[in-house]
Amino acid sequence: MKLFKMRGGVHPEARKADSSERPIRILPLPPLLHVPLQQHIGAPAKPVVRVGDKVLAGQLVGVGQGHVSAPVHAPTSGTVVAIGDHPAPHPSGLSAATVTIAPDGEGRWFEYEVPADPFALAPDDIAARAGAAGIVGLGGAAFPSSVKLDASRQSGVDTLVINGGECEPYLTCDDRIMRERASEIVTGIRLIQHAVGATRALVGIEDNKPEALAAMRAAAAATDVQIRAVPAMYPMGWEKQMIHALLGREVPAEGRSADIGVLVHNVATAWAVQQAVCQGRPLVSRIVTVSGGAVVAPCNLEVPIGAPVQALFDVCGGFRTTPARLVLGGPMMGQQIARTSVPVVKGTSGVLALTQAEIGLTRPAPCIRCSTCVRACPVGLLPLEIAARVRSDDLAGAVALGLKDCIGCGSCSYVCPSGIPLVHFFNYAKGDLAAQARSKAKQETTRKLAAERSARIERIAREREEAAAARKAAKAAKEAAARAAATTEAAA
Amino acid sequence: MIAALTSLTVLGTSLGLILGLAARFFKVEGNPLVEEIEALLPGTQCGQCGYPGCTGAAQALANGNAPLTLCPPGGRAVVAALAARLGMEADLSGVEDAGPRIAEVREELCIGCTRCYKVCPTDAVLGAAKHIHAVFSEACTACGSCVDVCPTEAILLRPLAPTLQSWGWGKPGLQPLAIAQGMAA
Amino acid sequence: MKLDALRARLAYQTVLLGCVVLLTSAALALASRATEADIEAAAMRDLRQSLAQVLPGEYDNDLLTDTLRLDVDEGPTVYRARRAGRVEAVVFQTVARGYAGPVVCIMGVARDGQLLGVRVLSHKETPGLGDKIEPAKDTWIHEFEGKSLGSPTADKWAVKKDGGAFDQFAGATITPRAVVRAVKGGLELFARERSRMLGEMEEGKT
Amino acid sequence: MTTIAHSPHARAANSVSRIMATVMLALVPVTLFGFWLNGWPAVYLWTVSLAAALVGEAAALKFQRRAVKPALLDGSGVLTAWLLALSLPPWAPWWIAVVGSLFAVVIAKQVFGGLGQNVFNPAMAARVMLLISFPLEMTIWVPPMSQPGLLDSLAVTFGGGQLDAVSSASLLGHVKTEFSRGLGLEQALAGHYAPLEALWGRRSGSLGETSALLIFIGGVFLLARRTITWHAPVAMLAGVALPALLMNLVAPEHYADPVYHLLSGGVMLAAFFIVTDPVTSPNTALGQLLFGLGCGLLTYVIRTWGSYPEGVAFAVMLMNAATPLIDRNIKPRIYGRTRQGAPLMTRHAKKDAA
Amino acid sequence: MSYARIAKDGLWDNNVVFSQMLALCPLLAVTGSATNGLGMGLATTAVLLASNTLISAVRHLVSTEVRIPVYIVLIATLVTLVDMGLNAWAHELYKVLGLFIALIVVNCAILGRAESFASKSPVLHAAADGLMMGLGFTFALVVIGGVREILGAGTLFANAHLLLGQGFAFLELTVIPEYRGYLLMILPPGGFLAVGFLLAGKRMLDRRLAARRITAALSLAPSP
Amino acid sequence: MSEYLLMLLGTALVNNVVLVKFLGLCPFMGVSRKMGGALGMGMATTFVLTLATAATWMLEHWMLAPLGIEYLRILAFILVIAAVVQFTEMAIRKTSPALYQVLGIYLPLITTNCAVLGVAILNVQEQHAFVESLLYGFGSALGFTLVLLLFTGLRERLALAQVSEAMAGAPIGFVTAGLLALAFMGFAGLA
Ligand SMILES: Cc1cc2nc3c(=O)[nH]c(=O)nc-3n(C[C@H](O)[C@H](O)[C@H](O)COP(=O)(O)O)c2cc1C
Ligand SMILES: Cc1cc2nc3c(=O)[nH]c(=O)nc-3n(C[C@H](O)[C@H](O)[C@H](O)COP(=O)(O)O)c2cc1C
Ligand SMILES: Cc1cc2nc3c(=O)[nH]c(=O)nc-3n(C[C@H](O)[C@H](O)[C@H](O)COP(=O)(O)O)c2cc1C
Ligand SMILES: Cc1cc2nc3c(=O)[nH]c(=O)nc-3n(C[C@H](O)[C@H](O)[C@H](O)CO)c2cc1C
Ligand code: SF4
Ligand code: SF4
Ligand code: SF4
Ligand code: SF4
Ligand code: FES
Repeated sequence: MKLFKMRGGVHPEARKADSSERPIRILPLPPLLHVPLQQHIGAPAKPVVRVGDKVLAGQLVGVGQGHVSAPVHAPTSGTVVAIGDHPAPHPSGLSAATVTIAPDGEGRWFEYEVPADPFALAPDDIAARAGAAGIVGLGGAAFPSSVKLDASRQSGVDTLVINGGECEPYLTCDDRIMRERASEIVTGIRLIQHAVGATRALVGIEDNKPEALAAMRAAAAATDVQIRAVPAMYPMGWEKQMIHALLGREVPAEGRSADIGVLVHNVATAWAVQQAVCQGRPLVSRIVTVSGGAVVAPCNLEVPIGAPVQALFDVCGGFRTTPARLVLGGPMMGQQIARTSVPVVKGTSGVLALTQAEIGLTRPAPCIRCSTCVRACPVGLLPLEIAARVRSDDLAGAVALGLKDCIGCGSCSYVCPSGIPLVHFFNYAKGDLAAQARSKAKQETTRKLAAERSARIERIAREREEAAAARKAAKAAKEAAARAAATTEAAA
Repeated sequence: MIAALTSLTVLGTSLGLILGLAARFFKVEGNPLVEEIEALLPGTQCGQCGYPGCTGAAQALANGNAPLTLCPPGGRAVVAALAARLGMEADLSGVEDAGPRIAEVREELCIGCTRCYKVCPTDAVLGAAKHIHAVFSEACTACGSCVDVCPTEAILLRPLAPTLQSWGWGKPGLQPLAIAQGMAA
Repeated sequence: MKLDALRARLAYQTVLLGCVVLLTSAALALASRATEADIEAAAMRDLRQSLAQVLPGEYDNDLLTDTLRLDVDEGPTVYRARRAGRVEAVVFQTVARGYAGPVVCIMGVARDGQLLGVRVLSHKETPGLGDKIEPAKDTWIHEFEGKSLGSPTADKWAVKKDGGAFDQFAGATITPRAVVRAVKGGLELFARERSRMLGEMEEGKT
Repeated sequence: MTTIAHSPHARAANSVSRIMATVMLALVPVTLFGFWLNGWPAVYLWTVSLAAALVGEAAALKFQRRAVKPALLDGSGVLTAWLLALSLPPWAPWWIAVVGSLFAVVIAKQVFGGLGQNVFNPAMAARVMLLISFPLEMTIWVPPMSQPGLLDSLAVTFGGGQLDAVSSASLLGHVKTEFSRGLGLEQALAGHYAPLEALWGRRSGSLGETSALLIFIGGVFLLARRTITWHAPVAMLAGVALPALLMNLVAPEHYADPVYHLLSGGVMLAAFFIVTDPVTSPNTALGQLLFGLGCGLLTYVIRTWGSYPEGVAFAVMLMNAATPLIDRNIKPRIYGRTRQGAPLMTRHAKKDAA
Repeated sequence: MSYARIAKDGLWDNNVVFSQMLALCPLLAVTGSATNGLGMGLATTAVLLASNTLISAVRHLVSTEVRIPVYIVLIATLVTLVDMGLNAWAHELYKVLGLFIALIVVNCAILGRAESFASKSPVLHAAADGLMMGLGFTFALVVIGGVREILGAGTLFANAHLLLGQGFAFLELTVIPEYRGYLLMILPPGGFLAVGFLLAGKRMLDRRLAARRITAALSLAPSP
Repeated sequence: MSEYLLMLLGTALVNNVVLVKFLGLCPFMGVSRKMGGALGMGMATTFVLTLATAATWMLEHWMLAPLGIEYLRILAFILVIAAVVQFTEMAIRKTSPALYQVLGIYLPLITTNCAVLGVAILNVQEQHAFVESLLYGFGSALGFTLVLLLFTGLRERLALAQVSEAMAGAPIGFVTAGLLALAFMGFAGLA
């Protein structure tokens, strides 16, 4: 079996053993669940329940609006106690529209129709069911899966790649789900393959997860789903890296994997598709890794969406020491949060409580142009040059060097001996560019409005003038007529 | 002496002739730059720059008589675009980017005089005579014209609060990022 | 304004530039007339001064007009100094290959083959190292005065490092070595062409 | 208010000072060997260089109102002075070291904004400056193992004086002198050069040009620690050796063989410690190859046809000047793009085009 | 524009070298010593004064198409006149300043002043501007020459008598006795370094002066 | 042939117009902030300098020398150079707006680039034949372009560096030029 050589990448300390050896536990229901209406890329969902409504587990509480969006469901049965702003799991600390549910503890499920033979369903029906179940990519980007499935089917993909890379340190949720729920995942994979009409399905798993590899191989033995080991390195889980490692194909810049006939989904997404199609269960919970040096007993939990992060730490025995940093996701790309009251959402793969020793050096020194970052970048960028331009506000220069191709993987910052927050520079610049684009779009609108207004004012003025002229003419005509009448009269 | 004078004079005369002819022959009309620059300006003709609308501003810029930072509604984006087009280095430090703002009508003060409705260059003020006016946020450029004409000071320019969509990371090393105020749990 | 209309005319450019050039070149021509003689005199003075440095003593002819060009290859121009019609000394140029390029020297040789003086006209040696050949920086160049081919003997016409009689500079042997060799070459040239340089053939004829 | 840090929330265990310390460690063997070979004056000179660099750097930082301590502690100034000291004639007077170190850390480095901001290699800039300003002091060498006592050594370094008595020439200087006397290569080298001796280092020269072997060992250590990559060193050695081989084949009586060129002068030190300076060299592998090659070629050209006996420092500075141009034009290919930066053709686009 | 303003511009605020960054070639080439700088400066001042006056006088006659040739021909004539005069009557100085007399023609500053000031100003203003710009340039040359000479050779105004006559021999100073010389400063690189550091020095001085002016203004303002 | 090559190298590197001869410094300092501009200036100078050396050579040998009016040399040379420059500018502006964008604004600056006149005069002084003159002019222009490009690269990098306020911009530019001149001294003795 051929694997293709990759460039760039780093080898951070994995720290996975802390949590990978404990089976997945179910998180006890917390007193309140805060379910944000936007947990995905795209437009937020619109609430369809009111305060005081009783809801069942899996019942729709928000419908997606527009093309790229996803619905939101109640994680358990209970009462809607509030619809309003609640702190979002986001580094800004800002709030977002959230439906708060008080569980009744009964866990009664809303009944969805379950097909007898899921593989008999039409491909677009599978995508529709995944969409109705609110499934978004669980690999991190949280992109609505039905959109991806539909688009892939229409553009025609030949290969389905299932991403079991899980290259982020600490995180083991994909590892555990592959060990414990391999057959469901394989079914999910086959469903997705069926939904997009792919001729083959490959699962790429990093070779540092032998148990997961074994479990998946066993589950896939009777099917034509192929399980492949890929070398462990960060960011092997980046879909383009995974595609390159498995297939040797390169996705064009500014394009998507579908452009080269590949669809990529995460293993947990495949499991969620199986749940939705075969069990009629919408996406209302996910596996979350709780880990970090400050946590007493790291482990993986199955968590209802909306559970506050604090509840997860509590189940894991609380903190050993005061954590220096709380992080949602992995240490390489995850986001720091300031409070433990924020909820777990569909895209939350892990919650980490890190100590200062784990975070490492923070005080930045000047760049010594050692080009370690250049060697680490999997995209082939020059992080030091881009950052220098961003620092001196030369955004155009940064873009010319490929700022927009940066995937924000953090490899460069990780290896930089000077501790320069390179990715921070890039994301600051990307935010600034986005703001500029927004204001430009707005400028276009205003320009149009201003033009319309001046046209209108001109028209009104013209009409007024014309009216005046007409009046004058009429008056003149009348007078003339009057005069004529007078003369005729006089003549008469 | 004679040779010197004649030869140099002939040289000078012929070069003068050539240059004169060349100037005539190679004459270039108009300045396409002005139009290009005008396309970069917001086009609201609000006059805050001190020129009679964006065309005047564009002309001044093309002649190099105006700073890149002349247009307040354009903010940093316009400065950057102008700098790129004119190949100049923009000094962004002087540009006050108060962040996105929007006009807001305080209903308790509005008397429905329609003056703001008449001046708004983008038709962002809605309402009719004797009725309370409101601002259509998508169209408001925060130019402030309405603020100036309102007889009861009912219109204010209010900063737009950041949302999850508009929020962005601050520049590292300059402003250590802080949690939005009033949210500390 | 009338001038404006005029300025736009094609002929105007032509006439303007022509006039300006005419006037300016006339001015220069006049100035050149006025200064010509002085400039020439100044140039003569320059040359005479440098010749005088290697020709101590009084001579009664004008060296600048009493020259001879040897027809040996690349032969230098020889300036002759006479007293009472007899050539008492000659001055000519010699070029050494120094550390960083040619070192151009002039040397004055008396009738009897004794060196009257050597001066460096131009060189590219390293300042602070090789430039001690300039009399302004060091007295080394005066070492040559009074020397001749016989004294010191031919094998001593070298720097001390090479077993000769002349000093070198600490850390810079190349420059003095080259100058010594060039001066020796000049003396040898004089010895070979002595009679022609001194104009003895002509004298003999008369 | 809690400040929120951007990802990543982990860092590799490395730092600037650790890198600098590694390089210094690699320099220890050759430095100690040089001390042994040249005696106490070399020790004094080395000490004065380092001290002057520290003082100069601190003063420059103070003057610019910048933080002094972190900049001094990163070790880059010390390393610069160390490399400069390795390139000086070991018995040079103390003020040579002072002027050189100050020029290196103040003018060639701090004036540009300090560590990482300079465009020319500070040690090499200082070495070139010293050579053209004080050619006398910079071209006087001593025979190996002429070791004065502790006190006499003080007189050598601090007293200023009677060096002529012991002066000798470095190999390259000697050969250049002999050439200018019109001697052939063979005569010039006779009794002055034996490859084996050049390799282990018992000969005249600066601390950093005597033992090619110990420098090589230090370089291999740095390679093993991944402090440097192989590209620039190998390219530099090739840049010297290839033209030397070619010219030696064409006219062996005039042009020395590659081994002579590799083992003499500053080539070894430069290849492993100087062209690898991260700050002033290109930041891609291909760029570093070009940079090293350029340094090697220029070194050979200046040595062979120029007026200076050794060209390493000039060559490094010239290539430093070309580094921004190299970096501008040689960039890694971005994933999903052609070398020119256009997106790769997709299946669909290809179909459309067809 | 007042004459005081013109003087201040020429000497400091808008100094040819320190602010406009023009006339750099003669600046670097002849500032190996203060004396050479002084000579070059004075020659340039003479040309600047004459050219500004002349060009201002004929400015109404000149049309845009041949503007630059006409100006530069006038300047060239003046320079040639100076060249001839020096060669004939001040030959020693002529030898020192050599090629650079000819290059006064293209000394960018002269055409620069012609274009930006003389061609738009009345004759007297233009003359004053020429004089002040010239003196400012001379000042810069002497300062840079002085710095390079002191650091490079330890002397100041060496050989001034060749330039100004024996009466000025008293200017010749040995600043650092027994100095062995710092060649760098006399060689080309030293010229660049000296100009760079002097520019930075002027900038710091200007900033300090501005700060002092502000504090002075504040202390004058009536306290609330 | 190799003689000509050596001459080209000699003028471009060893006796570099900017760093060794001190000619053309104003554009060297003024147009070295952005690579595009520097490239334009380099190309424009190369074009004009080569053309001007040819024109002035003819002027010298066919007019000034035969008539014995060498004292009008500066006048005649500068006149021709100015005319060449201005003509080139007008022609490019009309015929190729794109090229004008690149070169246009730099062309007038060349009239006052003393390298052009300086090289023309040096050519006369060194009594070069026609082809040598052309090579000398072209080599000098190459040398000018080379150091201008190197220097621009360095300055672009310095624009991103954290140079202290007092040194930023022109002062650090001069210091860099000084170190560059130091480096070029290494070419001494070649050719
Ligand atoms: C047709 C189609 C359109 C997509 N549009 C987007 C999009 O606009 N934004 C986005 O982030 N991902 C979009 N995706 C999903 C991406 O291809 C990718 O899976 C997702 O960005 C997450 O990838 P990553 O986490 O490796 O970056 C789309 C996928 C398909 C198939
Ligand atoms: C740097 C980086 C690392 C990633 N690592 C993983 C990973 O380890 N596992 C994973 O499933 N997705 C990972 N992703 C996301 C994938 O690129 C891709 O979005 C995902 O596999 C698509 O599947 P989904 O739509 O089911 O989430 C990573 C993305 C990036 C940019
Ligand atoms: C920068 C430099 C400049 C030099 N300049 C000269 C010079 O001008 N004249 C000279 O004879 N040697 C010069 N040399 C050559 C050396 O000093 C050479 O080693 C010396 O001439 C050999 O002489 P020695 O036998 O006295 O050591 C120079 C060497 C260097 C490195
Ligand atoms: C591998 C390596 C090589 C170095 N080489 C040099 C050098 O040649 N010269 C120098 O001044 N500093 C050198 N340094 C130190 C440091 O990069 C130098 O002080 C910076 O150039 C100052 O900004 C080196 C550092 C490393 C890690
Ligand atoms: S890793 Fe850090 S120090 Fe090294 S080049 Fe990149 S940004 Fe600079
Ligand atoms: S964060 Fe961006 S620049 Fe840094 S390594 Fe990842 S892709 Fe490259
Ligand atoms: S301020 Fe801006 S938007 Fe308003 S008129 Fe001037 S240029 Fe146009
Ligand atoms: S500020 Fe007022 S006038 Fe200006 S756009 Fe907004 S609403 Fe209209
Ligand atoms: S003085 Fe030479 S270019 Fe300005």
